[in-house]
Amino acid sequence: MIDALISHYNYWLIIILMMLGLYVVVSRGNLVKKIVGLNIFQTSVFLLYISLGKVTGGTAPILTGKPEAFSNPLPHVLILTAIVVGIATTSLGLALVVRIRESYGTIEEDDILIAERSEDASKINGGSG
Amino acid sequence: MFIGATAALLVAMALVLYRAFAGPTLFDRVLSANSFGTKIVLLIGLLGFLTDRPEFLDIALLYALVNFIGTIAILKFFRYRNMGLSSEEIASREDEG
Amino acid sequence: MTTSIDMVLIVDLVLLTLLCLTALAIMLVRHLFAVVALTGAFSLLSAGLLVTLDAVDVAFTEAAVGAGISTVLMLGTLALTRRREARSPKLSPIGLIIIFFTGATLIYATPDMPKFGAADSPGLVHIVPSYIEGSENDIAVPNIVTAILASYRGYDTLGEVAVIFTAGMGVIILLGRRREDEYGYSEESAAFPLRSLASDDETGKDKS
Amino acid sequence: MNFILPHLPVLQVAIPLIAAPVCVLFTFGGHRKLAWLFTLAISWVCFLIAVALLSRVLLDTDISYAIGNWPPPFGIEYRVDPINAFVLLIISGISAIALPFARLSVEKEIETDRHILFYTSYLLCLTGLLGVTITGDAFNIFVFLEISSLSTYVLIATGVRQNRRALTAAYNYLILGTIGATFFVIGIGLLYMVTGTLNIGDLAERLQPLSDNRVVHAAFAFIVIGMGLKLALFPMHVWLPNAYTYAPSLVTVFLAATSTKVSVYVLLRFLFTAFGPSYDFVTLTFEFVLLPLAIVAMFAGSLTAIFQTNAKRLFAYSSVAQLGYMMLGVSLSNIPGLMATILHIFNHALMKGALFMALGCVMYRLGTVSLGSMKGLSRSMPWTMGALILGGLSLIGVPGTVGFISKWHLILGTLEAGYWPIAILIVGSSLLAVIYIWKIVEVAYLEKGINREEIVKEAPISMLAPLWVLVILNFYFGIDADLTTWVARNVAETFLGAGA
Amino acid sequence: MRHHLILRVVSKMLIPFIMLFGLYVQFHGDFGPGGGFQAGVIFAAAFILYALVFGDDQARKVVPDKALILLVPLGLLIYALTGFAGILLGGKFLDYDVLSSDPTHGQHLGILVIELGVGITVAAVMISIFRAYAGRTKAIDKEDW
Repeated sequence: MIDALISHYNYWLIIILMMLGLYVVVSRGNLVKKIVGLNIFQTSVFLLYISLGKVTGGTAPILTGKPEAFSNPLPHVLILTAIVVGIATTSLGLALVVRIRESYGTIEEDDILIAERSEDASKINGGSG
Repeated sequence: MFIGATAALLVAMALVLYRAFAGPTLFDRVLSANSFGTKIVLLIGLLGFLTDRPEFLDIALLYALVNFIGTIAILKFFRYRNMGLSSEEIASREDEG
Repeated sequence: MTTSIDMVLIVDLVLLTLLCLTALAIMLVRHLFAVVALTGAFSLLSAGLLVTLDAVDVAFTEAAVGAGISTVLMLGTLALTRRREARSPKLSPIGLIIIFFTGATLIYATPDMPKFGAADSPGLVHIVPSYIEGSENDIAVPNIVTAILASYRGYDTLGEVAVIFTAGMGVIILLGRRREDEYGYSEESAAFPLRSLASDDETGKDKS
Repeated sequence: MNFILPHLPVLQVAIPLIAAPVCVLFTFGGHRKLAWLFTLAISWVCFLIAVALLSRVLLDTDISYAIGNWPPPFGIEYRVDPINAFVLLIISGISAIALPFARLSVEKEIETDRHILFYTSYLLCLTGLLGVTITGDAFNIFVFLEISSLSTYVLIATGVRQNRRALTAAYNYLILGTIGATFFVIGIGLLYMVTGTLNIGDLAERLQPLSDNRVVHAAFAFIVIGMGLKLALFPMHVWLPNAYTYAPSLVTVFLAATSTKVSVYVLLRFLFTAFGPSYDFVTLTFEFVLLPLAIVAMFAGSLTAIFQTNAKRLFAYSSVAQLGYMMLGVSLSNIPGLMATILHIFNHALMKGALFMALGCVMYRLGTVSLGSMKGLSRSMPWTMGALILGGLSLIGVPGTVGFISKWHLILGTLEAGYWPIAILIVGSSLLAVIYIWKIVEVAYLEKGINREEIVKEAPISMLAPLWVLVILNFYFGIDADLTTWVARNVAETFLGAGA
Repeated sequence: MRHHLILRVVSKMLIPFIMLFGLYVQFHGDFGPGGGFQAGVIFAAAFILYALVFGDDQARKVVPDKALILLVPLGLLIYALTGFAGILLGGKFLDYDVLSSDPTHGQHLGILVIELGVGITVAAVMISIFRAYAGRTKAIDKEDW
């Protein structure tokens, strides 16, 4: 048990990080904070990938001419792509937040729901509108 | 020596991080974000020596750069609450302040 | 040499712990500016961690993107929105259930994961040796990551550029300046003259 | 021609991919009409390539294309077999039919100065969906999935001119879609951790001895949940109704007909090719997770649809129910069940394409698709409403329509699996569809609305023609289903043969 | 012009070096950490710094919107056309071996060209995104801090 704990400690901490990020996404009502949560969640996945490629005593996968043990470069490549995807998502999400703020005057999920409900209500009461 | 320096850096990072969390004023946070960046730059430099890979200094260079631009962006933003000012607007607002 | 390697692992552990604490702080803090500052710190920390894990290229990117571009974008958003979360954070039962299951699934899996730092994990044995050999002989590029990124999996990178392109187009569509004068921006009422006849209309047009 | 032929798999994706940046160049001078024509031409080229690919894999063998000339487990492989050739045909076919319809609809619904970039995003969405379908590499699926998802968020948000809720719909889809995609990536990472490969064919081989490995189980769970979010499997469908309702008409047509189907395909690919029903945990998931969720989706979707007052939202909920049928077919994991799923991927694309296109025509004339505004509309727009009702009949599953074919095979599948009560439930949920289609008939044909014959005219011919092409296909493949069932049987046998 | 003198002078001195660093990262990616994406971001950072310090209108004079909308697709086109060049020269899509008579040299050439494409698109997109945010009029003026 202790052995398992020590040999996987990186994974345990990354799992905690992942849970924190996911919790911020699903529980917070602020639209900006949700995006931040998404970033944390994605970063934890990046770390998961990179951790699985780490070799103890290994070094960065750049050939130096000396025979050396390299860490696995493939996860690095995958995560480079994933980081780009992450920043693309963030920028689009934030652009949507800006537009929502301009339209609704708020970036709180609850306030948006209230605004939409009152819209629906006025539609029903107002008859043809 | 490297080990001692690394340990000191890690402690300093934790302290600075606490300041970013606790605030209380905006300037505390700006300052802590900035000095946190500096510490990461130092840490990466140290790690380069620890692992015999001096090309890590490239990364440290980029971090220092990003840190500089980030801090300017934050301060600009705090001063004008906008990042798309034209040159005249910048000049006129300076006169106000 | 052994002491220095141990040191790297200790740095790794400390940085990860700090990373978790920063995430916790981001969760608790209500001041959105503090969230941005902490997110910048979070990115730098994770980038430092990536260096200790030998992923120098990734660390390079994470610093440029996470600490640089993301911070500027978030500030830009804050300039256009509000600076403080309106409601104090409350416990969300659904969120707790979701993260409980996610975490439980991963923790269930950890015993069968290859040990952290193991040199004989399947990833290192199966395909990667040919990559290392290939980037030395066929491609003759010292940085193996570049060799894989640009050649072996160059198509993924083409997709990555397309993703960035998509995001750029998207942001321009959403936030780009309107050029009413050039095309004669037609008002919504002009586009749908019959909408007023509709008896049960949906309200709530875009007011921007 | 012989020179191009071996490169068809990569051209299928590379042509729309290179078309997207070319399309941006039309902004110089603002050639909106040219941008549309260009997109239309590219769609048809894609469609022709898809036809060529499908005929080749059906008559000949599977095609493998090594991009960059690196042999498969090392480089990225494009692998075409009957099932993904079939899905490629659906995507590009719907796009080719929907684009003639698009011009007038887009003119009206989207801000004028955004048209060219709108078509660019549309091309990127097409690229992404085609790329996800054709690739044989697990991580490449994620990259192209994100191209299609990001462009979809943008496309949905362009509906803001009708209703600002398009923005919140796009935002919610962005959050949930990203969570789904990230879960998928976690799954891929876990699989890589224990197998060391990303190529799906190689993965399937190397997973054989690992059926007891906990990491594989966790990876399986993450992939199923991630794709479940993307395909709007109940209860992860919360993003779908708003996204479909507030998106512009063209986007709704295209998404409803293709996007969720692609996610269903990816799930099928992992369930049957990478893992295979020989694993205990896969069959257990079929029986205790997918089957109950599918049945709940069938009823919850249809029941919610009945109470909707907006026609687009009504059909969006009906899509949730229809996805339930597809997942039911998957969970049976026998030949007729899987055939039903594959047939329904095709048939549902035809009927939802027709239905949302008809609503697009209504939107074009009225500016709204709420049921209240459609009172007595059959008199002023007889062709549009006729198409809507015929599409509705297909949705219910009346004999002679495509809807009947897929439901028939689904019932056969349940009977073969020995679940006869479920067969009754399928009929029951079809009756619910009768109710919501009847609501539309009632409003459009029986109620007397404002007399609008003078003002509201029938939709223009360029919108009606593609609509009726889809309606006719609904009946053509409903009466003469030999071709589709042959393909579906072929596909189902490939899957179950490969898995067993 | 009286205030921020130090910032202006320092930025003016620094920006050429940032760009030089960008070029180094762009073309040194084969040997050390870096590549087109990182270089693109660094280039964009130089422009963002310029816009922050000297004003948005000045930055628009340096890189006009029209040039940006040309550069964004250009990088992706370069990349994709390299892929098609592989087909035309008798190889597969994105096959660099056929780009030159010597496969290794072809690989080098291919990697160089596509990294350039990546760099161009990334830099142009990042500047466009920044500009889209910055060009938006401010919605609110005073609020709680």
